[in-house]
Amino acid sequence: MSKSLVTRVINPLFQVLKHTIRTPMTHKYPFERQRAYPRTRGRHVLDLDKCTGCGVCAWICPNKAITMVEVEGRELTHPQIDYGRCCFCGFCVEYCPRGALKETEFVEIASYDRKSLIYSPLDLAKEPDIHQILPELKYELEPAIDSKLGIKYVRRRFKK
Amino acid sequence: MEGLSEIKRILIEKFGDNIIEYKIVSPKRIIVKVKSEKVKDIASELKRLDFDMPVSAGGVDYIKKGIFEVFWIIWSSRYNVILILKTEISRDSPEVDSLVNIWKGVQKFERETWELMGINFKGHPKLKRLLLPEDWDYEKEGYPLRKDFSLKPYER
Amino acid sequence: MYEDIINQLWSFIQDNLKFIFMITIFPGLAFIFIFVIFAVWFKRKYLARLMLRMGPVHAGKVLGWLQLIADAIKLIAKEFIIPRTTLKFLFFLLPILLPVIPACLVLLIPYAEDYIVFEAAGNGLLLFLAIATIYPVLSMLTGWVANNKFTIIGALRTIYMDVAAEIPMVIAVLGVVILTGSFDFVKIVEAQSKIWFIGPQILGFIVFIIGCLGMTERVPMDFPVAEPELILGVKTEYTGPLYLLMMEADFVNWLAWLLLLVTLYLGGYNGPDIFMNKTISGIFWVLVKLLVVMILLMTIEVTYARLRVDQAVRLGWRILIPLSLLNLVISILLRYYMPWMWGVG
Amino acid sequence: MSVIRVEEIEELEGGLMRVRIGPQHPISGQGTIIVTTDGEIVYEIDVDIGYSHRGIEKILENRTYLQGIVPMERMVMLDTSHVDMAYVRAIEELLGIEAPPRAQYIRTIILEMNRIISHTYALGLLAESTGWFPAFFLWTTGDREPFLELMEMLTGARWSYSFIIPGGVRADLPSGFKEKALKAIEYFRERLDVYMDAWMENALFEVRTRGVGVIPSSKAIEWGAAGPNLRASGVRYDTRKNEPYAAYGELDFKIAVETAGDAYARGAVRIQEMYISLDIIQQALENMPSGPIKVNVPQRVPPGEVYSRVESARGELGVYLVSDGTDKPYRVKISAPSFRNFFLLEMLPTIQEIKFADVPVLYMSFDPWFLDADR
Repeated sequence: MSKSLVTRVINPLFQVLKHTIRTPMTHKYPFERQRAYPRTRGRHVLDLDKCTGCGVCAWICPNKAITMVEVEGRELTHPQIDYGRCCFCGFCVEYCPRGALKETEFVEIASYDRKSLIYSPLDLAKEPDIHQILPELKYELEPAIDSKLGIKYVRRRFKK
Repeated sequence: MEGLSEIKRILIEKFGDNIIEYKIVSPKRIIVKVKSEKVKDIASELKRLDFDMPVSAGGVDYIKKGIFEVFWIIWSSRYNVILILKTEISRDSPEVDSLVNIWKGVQKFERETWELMGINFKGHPKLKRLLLPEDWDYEKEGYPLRKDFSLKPYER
Repeated sequence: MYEDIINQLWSFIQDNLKFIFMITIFPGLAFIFIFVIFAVWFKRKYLARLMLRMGPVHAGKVLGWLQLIADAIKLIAKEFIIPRTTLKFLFFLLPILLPVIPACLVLLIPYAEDYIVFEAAGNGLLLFLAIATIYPVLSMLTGWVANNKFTIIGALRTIYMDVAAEIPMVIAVLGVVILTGSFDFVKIVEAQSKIWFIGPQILGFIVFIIGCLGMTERVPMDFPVAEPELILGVKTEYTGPLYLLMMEADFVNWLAWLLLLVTLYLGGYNGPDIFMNKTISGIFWVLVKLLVVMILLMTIEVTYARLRVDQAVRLGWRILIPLSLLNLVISILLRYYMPWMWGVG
Repeated sequence: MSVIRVEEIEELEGGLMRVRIGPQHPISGQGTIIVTTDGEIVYEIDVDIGYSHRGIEKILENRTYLQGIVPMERMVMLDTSHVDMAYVRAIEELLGIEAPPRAQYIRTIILEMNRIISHTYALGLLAESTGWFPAFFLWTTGDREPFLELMEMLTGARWSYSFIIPGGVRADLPSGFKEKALKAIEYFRERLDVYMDAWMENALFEVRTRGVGVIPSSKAIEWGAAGPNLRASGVRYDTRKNEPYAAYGELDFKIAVETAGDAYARGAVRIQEMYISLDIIQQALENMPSGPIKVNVPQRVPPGEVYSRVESARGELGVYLVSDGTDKPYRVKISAPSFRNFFLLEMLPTIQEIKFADVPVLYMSFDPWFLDADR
C-alpha cells in the first residue's frame, strides 16, 4: 500500500475535513447527564433495617474503606464508608449476606475536605436525589452504540 | 520435551553437584536451583544454550529459614520455554554475583531488588536509588520488601 | 490661550480625518485587536469541530464567544514571575515590542485602490520584507533573555527556522515582482486583475506557503515552539500578561503573513464589485480571502506532524530553494513571452 | 531574605546540558527523562522512575487472594483486566482448577476490548508527540468510547473492572450485549481504516517516525523488550500463542509482526493488533458456549510457586507468586512490561545517534506507563 507521495500529503487533508460534518461526541455535562447502566458502580445506599451489623463488608473491603460504627437510636453497628479510600469495586455489595448495600449510579461525591468524604450510615441511608446534586440539569441522554457514529445520544427532556 | 532433558544432561554433566535441584514443572517451565558461588558460570552456560531473553529478576525473603532466595527468569527463543534460575544466600551477608554482563536486561531488576531488599549484587554497574525517595534512610525504616519491615506507621 | 491650540488640533483632525480613521479603526488597532480575538475563538471552535468535540460553549451563552475575553482577563490577573537570572529591562521590553512589529506590517497592505495607509513610495513589498525579518530575531532574543534550558534551545531553533523558511520565500516573492515589474503593492494587485498569480506562480505559491508556516511557527514547521520537548520554546518563561502579549504577537504575525499571501497570490482586492462602491467591495474581498486561507492553514495545523529541525533545514536548502529558483526562471519566461497578460505590455 | 540553597550545578564538558523532561512537562508522564544533550544530539538518556511507587507488592502480602485483585489493578490504569488475569491465572495454576468455558470466553472479550482501549490511547499519544495537537489524538479518545460503554454495561466500571476473579467471572453478559458489541466492532473497524489513511500514511508522520530509534531483533531480545516493541523488531513472540490462556487456544488469530523495528513499525504493529482484536471479539461472541460462569474456590491456596504470563497491551506481564498455604500470598513479584520498555529507551543512544526532538517520539513509541514501572 505504498501510495504516491502526493496522495499521502493531500489525502489526510480530506480525511480531516470530512469530520466537520459529524456531530461532536462530547456533551454539556451539568446541563445534560448520561443515563448509566443497571450495573454501574457508584455511590452506595444502605438499607438500615436489613443490615445486621455483621461486618462482612468491612472485612472484604480491599482498601479498608468501611468501618463499623455505632448509630444513636439503633443498637446494632452499621457500616460507615470513607469515600476517600473506597474504589467502587463492589465487593461489599456482592458479599453482604443480607443484600443491605446497593450501588446507585451517582458518582458526584466531590467535596472540599477529607472529613466530609466520610459518609455515616445515616447519610448512606438517604437515597441521592438528582435535583439536589445537579440543579441545572435539562436533558437526559440515553447512550446508544451506533455503527455509523459510535455513540449516538437519544436526548430526552428531564422532568423536574 | 527432548530439548529440555538434553539441557539437563549438559548442565548436570558440566556442573555436577552445584545444581541442587532441576525440576521440569510443565512443558513450558523449568526451575533450576544452584549454589550461589556458581551462579555466574551456570548463567553464561545457559546463555550459550540460547536462553537469551531476561524477563524478570527478584528476591524472596524466607525469614523463618533465614535465607534470601534470589531468582532470575529467562525465556529461550529456541526452546520457547521459561527457566527460573534460583540461588539461596544467607540473610546476614546478602551478597550474590550480578548477571548484568550476561543478560543486559536484568540491570534494572537487580537495581530494584538491591534497593528494596538490600541484596548486594557484586559487579553491578549502577546501584543507585530507583524507586524510594532520596531521603529514605535504611537504619530507621529498614528495607520495605523484607518480612521484618513493620507496617505500623503506615497502617490506618 | 488654549483656544488656538485646540483650533489647530481641530483643523488638523478635519483635513486628514480619513488617515486617522485608517490608523485607529480599519487596518489599524481596532481591526488587529478584533481579528486576534476572532482568530483565537474561531481556531478553538473550528479545530474542536475537526476533533469531534464542541469547543468553548459555556462562556457568553452564544457559542462561547466570551471565552476569549475570559482568557484575557485570567491571563492579565495572573502574577508574572521574573526569573532571577534574566535582564529585567529586556525581559519586559521584548513581549511589548513583539506585537508592534507585525502590527505595522498590516498597514502596508492595500485593501482597495485608494485605501492604503502607507504606500512607501512604490516599494511597499520591500519594506514589508525588511520589517518582517526582524520578528524572528526578536523572538530569538526573548528566548535568549529568559535564560532557561528550553528557551535557549528554542532560540537556536528560531534561527534554524529563519534560515530554512525565509530565504526560499524571499526568492519566491521575487517571482511576483518580476511578473509585475515593481515592488508596489497596488501595481502587484492591478497586475492580477486578469489572472491571480496563484495560477502562473504555483511553485512560488507552494514555497511561500511553507515559508509562511515557518515564519508564523505553525505546525509543520513549528519546531521553535515544539511542545513535546520544549514546552513552549521561547515563550516558556513568560507568564501572565507577558504571555498574553507573546500569544497576541503570534496571532498578529499570522495576520500579517496571511494578508501578504492574499495580496501576492490571491489577487488582493480584485473581485466582482458587489457593494457598488469600489473600496467597500475591495475590503470585503480581502477579508473573505483572508478567512479562506485561515481555514486552510488551520486544517493543515491539525492534520500533519511536525518536522524535525534538521529535516526542515534540509527541506529548505534541498527542495525549497531550487524550487523557488525554477519559479524565477518560469516567471522570467512568462514575462518575456506574454507581457500583455499582466497588464504591463 | 532566606538564603535559597542552590545545589551545585554540575559542569558538563563540551557545552553539554542535562535537560530534565521531568514530571512537570507536557509529554512526560509521572516520571523524569534526564537527557544529556548539546541541544540537538542526545548522548545519554536516563529514566528516573519512582514518582508513583505505591509498593503494591508489599500491599498484596497483606491482602487475601480475592482482595489482592483491586490494588493489583491500580498498577496500570489503562489495562487493568490483563493485570487481573495474570494474578488470577497464577492463583488458578496453584489451585489446579480451571474456569468454566463460558467464563473463559467472557474473559477473552474483556481482555481484547481492554487491549483496544489501551492501544488507541498509545497511538493517540504517539501522534501527539509528533504533531502540535493532531485531530488523530482526539479521534482515538472519542472512538474508544463505545468500548468503554460496553465495559460499563458488562462490569459496572469504565476501567477498573475487578471482574475476573479466581474461579471465573463475577457476572454474566447482560441482555443485548452481543448486538451492541457487534455494532461497536463494525464502527471501530471502519474507523481504523480512517486512521490508516489519515495518519499512518500521512507523509509527515512517516518522515518523523520511519528509521527513528531502530532496534534490531537481536538487541530487542537481549534487552528484554516486551510486547509490540518486540514484535516490531521481527521477533514472533506472543504469549497468547506460546501459552494460550483464557479462550485463546480455541480461537484462531494471527500475530502482528513488523521487521523494521523503528517507531513507525511499533505504531503499525499496534494498529494491526487492533484489527486482530476485533476479529477475536467477533469470534468469541459468535461461538460463546453456555454454562456456569463461576467455580467456587477455597480461601487457602496450597503452598508452592508459579510464574504466570499474560500478553498485556504493553507487553508480556509476568506474576511470580510464592504462596505458603495461608489465604494471603507470601511474595508476589510482578514483572511489568513498562519496567523493561524504559530500559530500551535508556539503551538506544548506545547503538544509534538520536536527536533531541526524537526523544518524545521514541518515548511514546514504546508506550511505556510510569505507573506500570513504579508498581
